[in-house]
Amino acid sequence: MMQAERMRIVSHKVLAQNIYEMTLEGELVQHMSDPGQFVHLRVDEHGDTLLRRPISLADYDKEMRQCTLIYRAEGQGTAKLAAKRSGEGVDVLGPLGNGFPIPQDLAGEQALVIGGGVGVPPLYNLSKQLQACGAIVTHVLGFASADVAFYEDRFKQLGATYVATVDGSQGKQGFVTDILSERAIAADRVYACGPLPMLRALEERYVGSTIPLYISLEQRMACGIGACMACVCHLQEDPTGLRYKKICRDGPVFKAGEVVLT
Amino acid sequence: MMQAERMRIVSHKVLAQNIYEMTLEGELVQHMSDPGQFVHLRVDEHGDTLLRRPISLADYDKEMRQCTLIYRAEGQGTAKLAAKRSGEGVDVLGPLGNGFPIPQDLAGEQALVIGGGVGVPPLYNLSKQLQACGAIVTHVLGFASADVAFYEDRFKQLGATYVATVDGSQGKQGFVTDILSERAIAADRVYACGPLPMLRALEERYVGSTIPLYISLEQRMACGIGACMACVCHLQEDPTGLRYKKICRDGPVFKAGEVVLT
Amino acid sequence: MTDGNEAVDLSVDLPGLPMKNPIMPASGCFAFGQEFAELYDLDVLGAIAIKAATREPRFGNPTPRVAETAAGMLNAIGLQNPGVEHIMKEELRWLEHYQTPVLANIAGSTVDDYLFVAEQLSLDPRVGALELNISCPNVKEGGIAFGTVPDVAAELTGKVKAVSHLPVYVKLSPNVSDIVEMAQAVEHAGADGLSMVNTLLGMRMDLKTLTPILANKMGGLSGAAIKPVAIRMIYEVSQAVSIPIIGMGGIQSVDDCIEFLLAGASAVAIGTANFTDPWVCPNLIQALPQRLKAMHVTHIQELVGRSWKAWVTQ
Amino acid sequence: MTDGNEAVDLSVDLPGLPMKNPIMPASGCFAFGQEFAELYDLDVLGAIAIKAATREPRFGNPTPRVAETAAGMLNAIGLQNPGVEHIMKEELRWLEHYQTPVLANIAGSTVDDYLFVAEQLSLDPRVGALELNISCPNVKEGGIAFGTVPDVAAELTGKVKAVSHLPVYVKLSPNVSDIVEMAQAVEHAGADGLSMVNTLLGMRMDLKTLTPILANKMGGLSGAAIKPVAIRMIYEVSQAVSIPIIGMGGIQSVDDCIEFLLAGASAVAIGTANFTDPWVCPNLIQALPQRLKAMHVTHIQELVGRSWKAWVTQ
Ligand SMILES: Cc1cc2nc3c(=O)[nH]c(=O)nc-3n(C[C@H](O)[C@H](O)[C@H](O)COP(=O)(O)OP(=O)(O)OC[C@H]3O[C@@H](n4cnc5c(N)ncnc54)[C@H](O)[C@@H]3O)c2cc1C
Ligand SMILES: Cc1cc2nc3c(=O)[nH]c(=O)nc-3n(C[C@H](O)[C@H](O)[C@H](O)COP(=O)(O)OP(=O)(O)OC[C@H]3O[C@@H](n4cnc5c(N)ncnc54)[C@H](O)[C@@H]3O)c2cc1C
Ligand SMILES: Cc1cc2nc3c(=O)[nH]c(=O)nc-3n(C[C@H](O)[C@H](O)[C@H](O)COP(=O)(O)O)c2cc1C
Ligand SMILES: Cc1cc2nc3c(=O)[nH]c(=O)nc-3n(C[C@H](O)[C@H](O)[C@H](O)COP(=O)(O)O)c2cc1C
Ligand code: FES
Ligand code: FES
Repeated sequence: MMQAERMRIVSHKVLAQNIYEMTLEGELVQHMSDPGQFVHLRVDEHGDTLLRRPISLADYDKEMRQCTLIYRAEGQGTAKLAAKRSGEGVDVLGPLGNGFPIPQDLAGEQALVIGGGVGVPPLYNLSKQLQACGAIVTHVLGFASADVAFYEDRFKQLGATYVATVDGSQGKQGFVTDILSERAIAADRVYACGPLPMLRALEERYVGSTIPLYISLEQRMACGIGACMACVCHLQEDPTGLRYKKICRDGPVFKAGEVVLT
Repeated sequence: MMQAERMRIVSHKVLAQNIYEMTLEGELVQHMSDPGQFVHLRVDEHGDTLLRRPISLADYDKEMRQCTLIYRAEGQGTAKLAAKRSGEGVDVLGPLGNGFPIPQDLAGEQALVIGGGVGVPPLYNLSKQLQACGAIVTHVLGFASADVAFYEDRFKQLGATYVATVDGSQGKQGFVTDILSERAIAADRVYACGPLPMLRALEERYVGSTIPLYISLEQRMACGIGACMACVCHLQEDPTGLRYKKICRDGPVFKAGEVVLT
Repeated sequence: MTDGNEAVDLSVDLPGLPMKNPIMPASGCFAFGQEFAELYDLDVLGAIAIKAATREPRFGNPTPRVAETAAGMLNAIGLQNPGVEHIMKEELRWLEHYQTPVLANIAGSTVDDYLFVAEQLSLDPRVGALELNISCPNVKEGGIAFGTVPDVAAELTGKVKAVSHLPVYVKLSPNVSDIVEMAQAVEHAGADGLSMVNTLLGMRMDLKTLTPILANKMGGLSGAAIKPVAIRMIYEVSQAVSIPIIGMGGIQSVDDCIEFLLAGASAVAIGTANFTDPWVCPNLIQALPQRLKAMHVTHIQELVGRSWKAWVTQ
Repeated sequence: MTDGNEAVDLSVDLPGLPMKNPIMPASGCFAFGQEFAELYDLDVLGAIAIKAATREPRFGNPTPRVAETAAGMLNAIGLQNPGVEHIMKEELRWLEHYQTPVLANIAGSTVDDYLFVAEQLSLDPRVGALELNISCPNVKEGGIAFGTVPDVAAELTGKVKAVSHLPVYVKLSPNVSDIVEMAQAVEHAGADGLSMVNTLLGMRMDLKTLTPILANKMGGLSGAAIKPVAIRMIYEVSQAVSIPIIGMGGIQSVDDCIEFLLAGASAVAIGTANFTDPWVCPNLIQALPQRLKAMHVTHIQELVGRSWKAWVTQ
């Protein structure tokens, strides 16, 4: 059940260049059910930023009543978010959307988790949960450069972790797909979040295979709750072109092949 | 010389209901020359409040590089100002305008200082300077009620001080003009700041007499520096109706009788 | 006006819409209510304006469909909706759980489209009144003349009146040189009320791609940014017509509602603010009586057009 | 476009206004420059648009003349100015201390008024071009048709062209149904350039007095709130005319300037932002080269209309 709450910032720090990690505390955490869900943040209570900002749950802990967000301060709204300090409150709407599906028992199964840039955050709690369900998790993470890379160590604690950077400043030089092409990483299921070209390349690789691929999508949103129709996408199998899914409510996680990537 | 500076809030406290006292520190204080001048505050650096807010100097101290403002948090802009904490910076433009004229030597002269509501603040430093120049200062201050009254004690330290409140909860019940009518307060010069009806009543009383009256005016402003023509007022002696003064630049203090009160 | 001890009467009786308070969500910003029904009881609302219905289902425009602007947003949804048939079978059936009157918004690219949808919706007992959206800036084919040429708007209004027994509100576009002329034309053609305003046509550029942010290039500007334009138009029109106005455009607070009433609106609709705060409508409805009491107002209707009704007794 | 090592060329050669950079203050937001000359050297500016001149001196509207709105402001100054004679004798004389080209804004209520002022100002060597303000929303007598009826605007433009050897920019009102029609009409009548946009007509209510905040009731809305409307209009018009556009409406930042250029403006003017930050013009001029370098732009003119010029080589 979604709700709105003034959550308290319990920690807020810089992880990498323009990348922030914010931990929030509040009741809302009790309603979180899956990694891949997101919260919708009001960055500005009396200002000129009317729209909320969608940010994925990077992690959450119901006992501590805390959740962690990792975001890139890029535009006006996230810059305002970055200016907030520990102790302040933030107006949070959530949890929203449907996250990554995790079967109860994954004992001995190989899960491959692939992320790019600020698509990496939701994969952290996902990987934790996959591991808790018994899966052997391998991570392939891509960043632009070492300056903006984060959480490699954390992921390493959960399973084998390969990093690619576009400029070669950390891990392998290239894209996550280069790592996949180079190494035959065994996978019974694949989870991914990142830029569209990456998701398209993964669709090509896995859709039609026996390995299920789940992807998390982004779109510019207004309401975040399914009322405004800002965030729709077409269905792949739809000759009429009229059927659609709302990324905010039906997603943001979809089984690859279900919706058209735009 | 006016300048813009990010001044630091060294103290910020509640004086009375919705009345705040803010002390700012910075170089800008060196340029302050007269009580009655004002500063133009940007309350919101990345928000939807585009216009600055004009607030009078209640006091300033060049040695300490500090100035004090007293303001009522009423609308959106002053509410944002009230939310700022000690240690934060505020974007200040100033000092602006021309203040109250104070002759060098006032030894033995009687100065009468009359204020209403948030018109009282600029009179505090005025009274200090009058006293420093040797004048015997009497204050007549009006407030809506005891809840919103402030600085009576401070004024008492500078001279005799009479307070009126509309509801009678502090001092005499009534208006400042009731005090003036009741007591024959000797005055060689009169200074006033407050609501229009008060200023009009004082004009009636003193204009045409031998006692000079100086009044400080308010008007909705945009630029504060004389460029936008928002704050003009007509001249009293002007058959053409075309001549004007800009309150921000030519005022806010005028000799009573010079401009038309609107 | 009063001392503030009696209860405040918030009710507004508009043609087809007996409202217990003057606040409704604006069309397109509330879908058909389901998402908000999970958050609060829709029966607290004065009325509900549902999303535009068209003859055929529409997917709408490609994404991105929204962009942010200073104190506002642009949208180019493009009237996505499941078509009038589905709306009647599903959405309006579901709305039978609630008593709140429904204002059904209609869009189209031809007169026939409008008439078809109006006829259909008029058969539905759940619909209290029709709202002709002659002003949607986000649809390419035809359409624009309905919102900007008085004769065209008047003709459409007259024809819809002829096929429907329901009161008809015409939703005016602010993108015109003379809003009074538009309003008078549709009043003359039989409109029972006006909704004002729809969005201002606007645009933003993406500095990375060097092209417009919206896939549709242009979109409708809504939110606080347009409030002064809406208030001005309502002020002008309310003095020139004798049908009631539902006011909208950037309303976020109780004081905003009151500004619209003072300008001449009889009721108000809340659009974009639902996206910032999904509970905004019930919150405003709850806060309104206290604010009115502080202003010594007992019947909210005392405020309607107050800014220009110099003759109102105080 | 380039690797970013060369210097960036900011110059723009507009009719009558050889600008070393694309930034000027907007008319009415800079008076005649004196106040700002105390703060910085006016010669850093690309040009200066001075406050509207009328035939006779004008006091303008009663106060309050400004009100604040979300991300914007309303003004109803009412063209206060000392009259063209005084402006030439005093203000333009004083501006001889500077080299920056001057764009002289002209307002009036009759064609004769405009012609008189245009003729006078054309005699002044300090004036580089004329800007016809056919769109001031704050003046009651006549005037409004100049800004909303294409034929009327075109006739005025043609007549001014006939009495002046100077390039003429027409400043368009955004309060119209069809901005392209207006732009084409004045282009056809001989306009050398366009200034877009003037303010949107708006209004605010005072909840204490229950009446409009502005003494003039309505005023012109400016500031960030109107930026998307201005960009949209410039985008439409720049594709439909072949004369250059000076873009304005809510510009506050370097990125805002670039959005206007992408939409199709050749230069930009800064209005309301001067009130928030009196140094905004020199600050933007200083910050522009670095931002352009980061975008790999060497000549600022590469950006003009880039959002619709699909054919531009990258
Ligand atoms: C479901 C979901 C989960 C996300 N999770 C994360 C995350 O965990 N970490 C992270 O760094 N980013 C995440 N994003 C992207 C993040 O929402 C945008 O980067 C952010 O909204 C940009 O806001 P801004 O103020 O920086 O930019 P501005 O340019 O000021 O934003 C203007 C408008 O555009 C929208 N917008 C701009 N870029 C994007 C984008 N890439 N995706 C969606 N909307 C955008 C904003 O929401 C806002 O409405 C997520 C997006 C979605 C849809
Ligand atoms: C020269 C001068 C000196 C002043 N000194 C003081 C002072 O020392 N202490 C104090 O409490 N107040 C003072 N004021 C009044 C103060 O500027 C306003 O109360 C304040 O601007 C209101 O802002 P707001 O955000 O509360 O209201 P809002 O309603 O949000 O303001 C909206 C707009 O209206 C303007 N405005 C609203 N009320 C007034 C007003 N009474 N006068 C001028 N502009 C107004 C604001 O500046 C702003 O542009 C002074 C005004 C002037 C002109
Ligand atoms: C996302 C969105 C969708 C809209 N869809 C419709 C619609 O279908 N029909 C209609 O008449 N108006 C539509 N509007 C306009 C609103 O009903 C309203 O007139 C406008 O947004 C101004 O109000 P606001 O500023 O409170 O949003 C839409 C507005 C938005 C923001
Ligand atoms: C206080 C004020 C006075 C103005 N006076 C004039 C004027 O005299 N002539 C004119 O053509 N435009 C005038 N304008 C309009 C501006 O030049 C500009 O077109 C408009 O404000 C939009 O730009 P902005 O949002 O950057 O302010 C005035 C605007 C303001 C705010
Ligand atoms: S963001 Fe509104 S429907 Fe998805
Ligand atoms: S406030 Fe601009 S001239 Fe006084």
